[in-house]
Amino acid sequence: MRARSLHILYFAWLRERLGLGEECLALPDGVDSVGTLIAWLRRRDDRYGAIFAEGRLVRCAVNQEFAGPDTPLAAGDEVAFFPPVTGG
Amino acid sequence: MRARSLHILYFAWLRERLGLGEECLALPDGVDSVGTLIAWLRRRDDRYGAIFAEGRLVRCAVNQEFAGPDTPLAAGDEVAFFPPVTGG
Amino acid sequence: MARVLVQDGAFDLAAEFAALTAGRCDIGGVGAFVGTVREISGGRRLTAMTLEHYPAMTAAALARIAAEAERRWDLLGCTLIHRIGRLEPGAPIVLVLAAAAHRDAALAATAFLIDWLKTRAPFWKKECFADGEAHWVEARAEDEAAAARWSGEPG
Amino acid sequence: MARVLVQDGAFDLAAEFAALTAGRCDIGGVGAFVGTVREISGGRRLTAMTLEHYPAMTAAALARIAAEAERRWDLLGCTLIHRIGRLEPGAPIVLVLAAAAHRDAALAATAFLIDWLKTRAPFWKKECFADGEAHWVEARAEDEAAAARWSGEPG
Repeated sequence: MRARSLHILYFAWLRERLGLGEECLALPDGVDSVGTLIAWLRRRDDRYGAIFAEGRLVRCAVNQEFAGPDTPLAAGDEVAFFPPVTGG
Repeated sequence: MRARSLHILYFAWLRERLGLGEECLALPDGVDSVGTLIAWLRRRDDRYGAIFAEGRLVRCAVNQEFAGPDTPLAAGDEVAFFPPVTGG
Repeated sequence: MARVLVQDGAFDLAAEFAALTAGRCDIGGVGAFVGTVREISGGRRLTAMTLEHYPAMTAAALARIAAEAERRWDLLGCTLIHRIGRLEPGAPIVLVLAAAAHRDAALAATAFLIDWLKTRAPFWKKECFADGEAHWVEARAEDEAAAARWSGEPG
Repeated sequence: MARVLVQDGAFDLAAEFAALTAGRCDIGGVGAFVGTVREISGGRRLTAMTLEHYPAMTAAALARIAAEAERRWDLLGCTLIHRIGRLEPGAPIVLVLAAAAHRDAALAATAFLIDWLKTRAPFWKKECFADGEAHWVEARAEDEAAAARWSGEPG
């Protein structure tokens, strides 16, 4: 069920490198913040390891607000990962 | 002859108080600068005395360039007197 | 009060100016900025730029940026329009308008809005070059510095 | 390179923007400012404003102001249009456009152009009030201070 999952979105080069624009994920054990989610994703698969290895270039939003590693996560949240913005 | 005269223009409240937008004047003896012209005009007529008594509020251009009291004058010049500009 | 739009198509500068000022006699000045696609980037010829965004977040992010401008200056209205999708060289990308009783507020708010938009709104540009290569534009330190100018209070 | 106009009628913002940018792919940003007539001045209701100028001097003065902006910033074009005659509340008075490869130059030049225009171009405003009184607007110390900001070099 979506409400018990994280909805994760990827934009720009993250989306292209993963070959994935979004995914739903049952909240893994031990994941309670953006930082712990990133650590979990890096262990999950080399492709995630690759994009988050360039961690300083990845920004995050939780429920459409800019977030940091300490921002808490709960089931039902929408988490987005993207490069620093370049609009305008 | 115009070429031997000063052509003097007045704008905004100077024009209205003098009741005069422009005039031609044979270059008077002793007038060789904006400052000496103003002194001559003030002696000429009370109306000029009144507008130039508020001298700090009067600006000048000679041949369409902003000028000061020391700017030299010669026959044929166009001299304009006006308040500080308020366009834009 | 702000008008915020994200759209594929071109914006109509005159219509936006008219919408911002229609029927108002309290505006003394309107500042504006239009960003356009440059053909040469990093010495190479661009064929197009593609703009991606985060739809669920974009309008709210732009509205927050506009609200912050309205908090800092006495604005009588502002407009933020950002295009997405494929844009060719010369095409307008972004429009900022800010109206105020006095020009200093209108012009400062215009600069603030584009500076914050460039660093706080979820848009990403991909450049496609004539040689077939394509890459995602990297954020510029100059843009961060420009946005950081506004970290103090209004003025 | 600058387009400088003094006219009675309204200007066409979209047409001026198009004329400035037509066929160009080197422009990254265009800054703009439009000044408009406010209805309330000094707490009183204006019926109209009349703008007088010094015809033989105006175009040259505007061209000099534009040339100074072009000397200070890498501009790819600029436009200065000032209206004269009788203008009612809400009417646009003045248009400034400045195009550059980068937005900092475009926005700085826009602010510079309107600041210098307000203190160095031979225009005078007369306000006519609803109570029948009329007076010439006095120059504002704030405008002198704004223009004095630019007494240094570009930046």
